[in-house]
Amino acid sequence: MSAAAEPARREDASRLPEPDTAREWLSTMTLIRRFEERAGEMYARAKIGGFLHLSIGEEATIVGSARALRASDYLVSTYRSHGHALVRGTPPEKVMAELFGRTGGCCGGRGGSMHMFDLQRRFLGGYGIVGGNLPIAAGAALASDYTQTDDVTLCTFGDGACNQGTFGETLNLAALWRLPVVFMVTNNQFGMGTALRRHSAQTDLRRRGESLGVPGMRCDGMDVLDTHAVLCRAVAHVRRERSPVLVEAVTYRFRGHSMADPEQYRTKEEVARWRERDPIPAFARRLREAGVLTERDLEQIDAEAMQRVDAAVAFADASPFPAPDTLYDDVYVLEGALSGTYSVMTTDPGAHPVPADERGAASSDGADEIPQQMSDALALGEEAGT
Amino acid sequence: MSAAAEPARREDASRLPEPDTAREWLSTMTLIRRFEERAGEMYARAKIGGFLHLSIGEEATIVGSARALRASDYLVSTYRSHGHALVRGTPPEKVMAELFGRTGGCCGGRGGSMHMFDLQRRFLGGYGIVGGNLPIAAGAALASDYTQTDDVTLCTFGDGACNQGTFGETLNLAALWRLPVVFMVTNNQFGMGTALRRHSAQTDLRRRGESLGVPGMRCDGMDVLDTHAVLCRAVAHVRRERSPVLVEAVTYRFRGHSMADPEQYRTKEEVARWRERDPIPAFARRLREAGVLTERDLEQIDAEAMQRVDAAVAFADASPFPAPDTLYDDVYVLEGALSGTYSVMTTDPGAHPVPADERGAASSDGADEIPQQMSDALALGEEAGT
Amino acid sequence: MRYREALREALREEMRRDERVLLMGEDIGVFGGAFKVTDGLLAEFGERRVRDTPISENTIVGMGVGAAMCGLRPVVELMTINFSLLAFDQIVNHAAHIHYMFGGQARVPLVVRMPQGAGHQLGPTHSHCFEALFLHVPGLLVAVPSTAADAKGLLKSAIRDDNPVIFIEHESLYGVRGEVPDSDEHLVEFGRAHIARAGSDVTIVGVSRMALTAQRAAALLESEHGVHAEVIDPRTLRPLDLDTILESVAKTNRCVIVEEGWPHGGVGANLAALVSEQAFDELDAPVRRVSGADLPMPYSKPLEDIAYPHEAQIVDAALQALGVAGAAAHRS
Amino acid sequence: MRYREALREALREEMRRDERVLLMGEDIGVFGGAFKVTDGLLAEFGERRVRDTPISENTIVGMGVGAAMCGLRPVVELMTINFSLLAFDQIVNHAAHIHYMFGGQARVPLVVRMPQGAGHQLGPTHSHCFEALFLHVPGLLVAVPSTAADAKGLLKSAIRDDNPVIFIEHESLYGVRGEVPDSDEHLVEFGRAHIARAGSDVTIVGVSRMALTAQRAAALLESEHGVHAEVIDPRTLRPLDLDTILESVAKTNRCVIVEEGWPHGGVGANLAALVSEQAFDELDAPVRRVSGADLPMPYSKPLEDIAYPHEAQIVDAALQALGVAGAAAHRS
Ligand SMILES: Cc1ncc(C[n+]2csc(CCOP(=O)(O)OP(=O)(O)O)c2C)c(N)n1
Ligand SMILES: Cc1ncc(C[n+]2csc(CCOP(=O)(O)OP(=O)(O)O)c2C)c(N)n1
Ligand SMILES: [Mg+2]
Ligand SMILES: [Mg+2]
Repeated sequence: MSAAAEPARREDASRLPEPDTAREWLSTMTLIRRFEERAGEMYARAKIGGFLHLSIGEEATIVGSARALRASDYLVSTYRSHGHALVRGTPPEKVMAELFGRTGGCCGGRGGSMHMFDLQRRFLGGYGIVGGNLPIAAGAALASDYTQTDDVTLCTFGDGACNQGTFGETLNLAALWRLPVVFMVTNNQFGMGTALRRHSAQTDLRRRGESLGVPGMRCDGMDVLDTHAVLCRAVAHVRRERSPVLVEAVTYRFRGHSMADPEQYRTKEEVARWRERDPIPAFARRLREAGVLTERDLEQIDAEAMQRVDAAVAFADASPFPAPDTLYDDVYVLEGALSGTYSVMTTDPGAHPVPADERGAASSDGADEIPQQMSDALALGEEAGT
Repeated sequence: MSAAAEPARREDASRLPEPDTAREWLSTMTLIRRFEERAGEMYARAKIGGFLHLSIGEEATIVGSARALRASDYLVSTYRSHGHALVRGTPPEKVMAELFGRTGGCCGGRGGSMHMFDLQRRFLGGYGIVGGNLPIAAGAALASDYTQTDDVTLCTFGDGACNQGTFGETLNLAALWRLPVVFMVTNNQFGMGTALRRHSAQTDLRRRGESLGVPGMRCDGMDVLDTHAVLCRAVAHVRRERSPVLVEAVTYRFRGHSMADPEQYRTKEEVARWRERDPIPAFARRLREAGVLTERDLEQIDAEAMQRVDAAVAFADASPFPAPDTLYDDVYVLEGALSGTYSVMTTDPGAHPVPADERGAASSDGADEIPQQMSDALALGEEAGT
Repeated sequence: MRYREALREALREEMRRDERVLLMGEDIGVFGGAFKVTDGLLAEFGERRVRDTPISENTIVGMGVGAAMCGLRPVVELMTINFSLLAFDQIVNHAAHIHYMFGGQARVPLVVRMPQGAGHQLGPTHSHCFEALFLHVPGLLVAVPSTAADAKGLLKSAIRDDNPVIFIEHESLYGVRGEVPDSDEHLVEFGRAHIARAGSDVTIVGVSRMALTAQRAAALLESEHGVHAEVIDPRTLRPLDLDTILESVAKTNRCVIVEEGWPHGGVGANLAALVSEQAFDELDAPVRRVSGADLPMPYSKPLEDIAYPHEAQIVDAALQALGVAGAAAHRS
Repeated sequence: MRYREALREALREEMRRDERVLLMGEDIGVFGGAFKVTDGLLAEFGERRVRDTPISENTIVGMGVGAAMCGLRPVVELMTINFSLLAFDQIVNHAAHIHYMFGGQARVPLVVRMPQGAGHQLGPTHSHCFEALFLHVPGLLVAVPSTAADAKGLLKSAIRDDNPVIFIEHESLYGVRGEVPDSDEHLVEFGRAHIARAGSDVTIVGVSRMALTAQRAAALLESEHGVHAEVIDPRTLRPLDLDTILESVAKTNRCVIVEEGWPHGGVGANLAALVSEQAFDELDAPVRRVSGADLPMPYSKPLEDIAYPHEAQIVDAALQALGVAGAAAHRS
C-alpha cells in the first residue's frame, strides 16, 4: 500500500479547518440532517411517495468526503443521495421538489428520491441499482483522462455493494487503466437488514481492493475531520498517481433502511450506542470547545438550516406537477442526426408517436455543459490534426 | 494464508507416485494430447464444426488436478474441456462423437466441443460463457454440503475469467458460506489474444482471492507431480475445512485460442520456449530416468493412445446424426407434474407442439443419478421428521 | 388469505413435504423478505434451508442452477424483477439451456421468484414488468399469478416441476385477499388459463395484475355499457393455454389484450400476433392492445398514473373493438 | 466492399472526424477483433482510442455509459450478442433510462456493437438472436443492418446520434460483399425501411440476415411460382418504419415476417401484431411468421440446419399466405 494511502488519524484529524470552513461544514451537515428529517415527515404526510432512503447519521461521511473534491471533480452516488446533491450545492428547493415529484425538482420529478442528478454541479447521480454506479464512475474518470484534465471522480456506494460483480470488474479495470477514481465504501454496517459479517467474507472492507492492487484506506465516517483528512489524501493520491484508491468510511445508519423497516435485524441498544457518536453534535461541541463557534452561532446555524428547509418545502409545495403532455419528453434526444418515428404504438393509449417534423422540439435543460466538454475534446482533435 | 495452503514444490513434487499410477497419468495425458491432435485434423477435414478449443500444453494441469479428486467429487470446466471429460473417464468414443455431432456423443450432439457433460462421472460440464461456471460449481458444493456428504467440487476456469463479475461474487459466497470448492485458475497466460498483464491489474493470480480471505496456492501446471501435490493439499484442506481455496496452475496454450487464430499477439519464440517444457515428454523422461518405465513402455503407451483415438474416430464416424424428429426432445422435462402446451407456434415451420398425451415420452438418459441423490436427500428429510 | 400468505403457505408446505427444497435470496431470512413473503420461515426451517445471500444476483441464481443440477430444489427470491437483469445470463444461457444442451442428462428444478410492477412511485429503475423478456426463452416456464389461490397453487406446482420456472409475482398484489382451497395438495396446473369472468361480447385477456384491472373494467362495461366481456387470465405464459383464448374469441369475435409492461415486443404483441393469426376468420375487429406507456416509468404520481393501464383505457379499447365510440352505447 | 470492411470504414471515418469517438471491447486491438472488424484501427489510432478490455461485459458497457454522459462518444464492441446478457442491466436500467430519468440533463451517446446469429455450429450458448430483447426497451435505438452499405451508413449515423444505440451485426454477413457509396457522408437514416425487392403479390419482411434469405426466397417465388413478392428490410427496429410495411401490405394484402430468433415474443410477433392491427381491412390472409425454432440452438449440423429459416420455409409461408398449396401454383 503506497505511503499516500496510509490512514490519517491523529495528525490532521486534530487540526481544525479555518473558522469559515468549519462553519460551512457544520452548516451543511445540519442542513442535510434537517432536510432529511423533514423529508421523513413529508413522507408520512404522503407528500413524498415511493422509497425514501435517509442518510441520517452519515452526514460527516458525506460532507467530509465531498469537501475533499474541487468543483470540476465528479461525484457519483446511490439511491441514498439527498445529502450528496445538497453537499454539491443543488438548492434544497430543487431536491425537495424532486421528492415531491414536481417540475421544479432537479430531475423534473422523473427520478424521485433514488435518482437525484445535477450535471452542472458534476453530481452524476443517484442510481437505484446496487453496484450499478461503479462502472459509470469509472467511465466518468475515463472521460476526465481522455480529455486530458486532472479531474477525479469520487464514487460512493454501500458495504453491500461490495458483493456485486461490478465491484471486482470495475476495480480491476480502474487499476489496469490507471483511472482517477476514489472508490468510497460507505460502511453503515448493513446491507438493508443483512449485517456486514453476514454478507461479506471480508469484514475489513478497506482490504477488498487488495487482490487487485488497489490500496485501501479507512476513515472514521462519524468524524468529519478524519473523513476529510483521509479523503484529501486519497484524492491527492489519485489525482497525482492516476490510479484508484479504496476508502472505507465507517459509519452508521440511524434510521431504517427505508421508511418501511421494522429493524428486527438490530437492537435498540446498538442504535443508541451509535447515536451517542452522532457526528453533528460531536463536531459542534468540538468547535465550541475550540472557541471557533459560540452557543449562539450554533443556534443560528440550526435556525438557518430550518429556514432553508422551510423554504424548500414551500417551494416544492408551490411547484406544479408535470403536465400529462410532457410524459414522453426526453425518452429520446430528438435533435440528433436521426429521423423516423420513435414510437409506433398507436394502439397504446398513452403513447404519442413523434413525427419527424416535431423533432428538435424536445427540451434538454442542463445539457449545456456537454457541448462545452465536446468543444474541448474537439480542440484536442484539431491539435492531434485529425 | 493457512498452512494447508502453502505451495508444495520440492518435498512431494520430487516423490514419484506408484508405478501403476504414474503410468496411468502418463497414459491419460498422452490420450488427451493424441485425442486433441486428431480432433484438430478432423476439424480441418470438416468432420467437426463450430469452435474447437484445444488444451494442448495443459495436460499436466488437467490430469494432475483431476487425479486429486475422488469419484464422487464434482469437476466443473469451461468450453476448453475435452481433456476434463477424458480424465473423468468419459470414453473417447463419446467425446469424439460429440465433436462430430452424432447421437453417440456424450450430449447426443447437442452441445458440441464447448458443452461436454457426463453426469454419471460427475463431470458437470462444459460451459461456453466465461465465468458462468463459477456459480454453478458453488451450487454443486452447496448440494454436497446440504446432503451431508464430504464431497468437494473442483472448478477450473481461465486467467481471463478472473475479471468476470461472477469471480468476486462466487468467491465471496463460497468463503462466507464455507462451501467446499477448489477454484483453479488455469493460467495459460492469455485470455484469447490478451496477455495476462493486459487484462488483470493483479498478475499474481493466486492472490486474487486474498481480499475475500480465500487462501491462494500456486502449482507448476507443466509438471503433473507438482500440480497433483498442490491440488491434493488444496482438496484435503477444502474437504476438511469446508471452505474454499484458490489455486493458480501456471501453464501455457501451445495452439491458438481456437482453430482460427493467427496468433499475432505472441511470438513464435515465446511459444517455442514453452514447448521445451512440454509436460508429456518431461514426465516421460522423468519416469524413464527413475526406471519406472522403459523406452518400450513409453512407445506402448503412445501406441495405446493412438489406438484409442483411432477407435474413437471410427465410432464417431459410424454413429448416426440425430434424426430431425428429435429436434424438440429435451427442451423441457415432460414427465414432470405439469401439463399444457409448451410451444404453441403452429406458425413456426420447425416447431411441433407437445400435446399433453405425448408427455412422459421424452427421454433423459443419464439422469438416473439424480433420483439416487434425491432419495438420499429425502431420507435426510425423513430423519428430520418432516 | 392474502396473496403474500398464500405464497408463504406454498413455500412452507413444500419445504415440509420435501427436504430438498431450500430458499435463497437477499434479506429473506432475518429481515423476513422485502415484501415479507418469507417471514417466519427462517424460524421454522433454520439457516440451512432459509439462506440470506449477499447482493449478487447472477451468482445466487447460478448457485441455484448448480444445486438443482445436483439434486436440490432451490427456490431463489430476487428482491424485485428489476434486478433480474443482472442474473439474465444465468437464467437464459444456463438454467434454460442446460437440460437440452447436455442431451437431457441434467435437470434444473429451480424456481426464481420475484415481484414486478408499477404504481408505487418507485421510478424508472424499480417499476419494470419483464414478462416479455422471459416468455421469449425456450426452456423456461413462466407463471404470472394474479390471485392468492393461483399464487399458492402455481408455486407448489413450480416447486414440484423439474424445469426451471420464472415465477413472477406483483408488488401490488401481496396485500390482496382471496379464497384459497385449504389443502396441501392444492396444485394449479401450468398451461391452463382461467376464465375469470364469462361473457359473450368481447374477450379481454389480462396478464399478471392486469387480470384484476380487466375484471373491474368488465364490470364497468356491463353496468355502464351493457357489454358482456369475457375476461381470461392466462396464469402462465409458458406453457401458454392459447386454446382457451381462441375458444373465447371464436365466441366473441373481438379481443382486447391488457399488459402493464412496454408495448414493443411485449406479451401483448405476442398474444395479439397469435390471436390475429389463428383466429383470423373469427375476428370482426382488429385485436386491441392496452399496455404500459413506451417509456421508463416516471416517479411523479400524475405521470406514473397515466403511464400504465387503468379501467378506463380497457373500457375504451373494448368499446373500440365493438365499434361503439363513447359511452352508454350498445353492441352494433 | 465486405460488410466487415464497411463497418471498419465507418469506425475509421467517424474516429477521424470526431476526437470524442473511442472504441472499447474484448480483443478489438492487438487481436484485431474476434471477427476482424476493428483490424488495423489500433495501429492507426493508438491505445488511447482503441482499448482492449478484460472480460467484464457489464462494466465495459457501464464505463461506456459514464464516459458518454461526460462528453465522449464510445463505441463498445461486445464480442457476440450472446454475452450481452451480462451487460443487460447497464443497457436497460442505465443507458436506456438515464436521459429520461434525470429529466433530460444527461445524454448517453453510446453505441454497443455486437454480432448475432446461428449457422456456424456454435451451439446453444453461442447462436442467439436477441433483437426482440432490445427492441422492447424504450430509450434504445436498435439497428439490424443486412448489407455492407447499410452497415456503414447506419453505424455512422449511430455514432453521430445522441441516444444509446444497440447495433446488431450478423456473424454470417461479415464476409458478404456489397456496393457501398464512396463518401464520408454516406449516412443511412434510422427509421427508414428499405424495399429490397419490389413486388405486388405478397409482402415479405426480413429482419437482419433474414432480409437476404427473404430476397433469395422471393427470387424462387418468381422463377418457380410466378409470384411477385415485395421484400422489405426494416433496417432499424427502433425507430421502426411501420408505414413502409403498411403501404406494401395495402398493395399486396398479404404479409410474411421472417426472423432468425425465437418465435415467442420475438420481433416477428411484434411486427405481426402491428400489421394485423393496423392493416386489418387490407389483409386477405393471416400474417405468417417464419422464425427460428423454439429451442436452444443444437450443435449438430443437421439439427441446426432445420432450426432456423431457409428459403424453402419462406416460400411455403408465402404460398400459404397466397392460399396456394404446393409448387408451380399461381395466384388464386
Ligand atoms: C442489484 C440490486 N439488488 C437489490 C437491490 C435492493 N436493495 C436496495 S438497497 C439494498 C441494500 C444495499 O446495501 P448497501 O450497499 O450497504 O447500501 P446502504 O443501503 O446501506 O446505503 C438492496 C438489497 C437493488 N436496489 N439493486
Ligand atoms: C462472457 C463471455 N465473454 C466473452 C466470451 C468469448 N471468449 C471465449 S474464450 C475467451 C477468452 C477466455 O480466456 P481465459 O478465461 O483465460 O480462458 P482460456 O481460453 O485461456 O482457456 C473469450 C473472451 C465468452 N465466451 N464469454
Ligand atoms: Mg450499507
Ligand atoms: Mg487463458
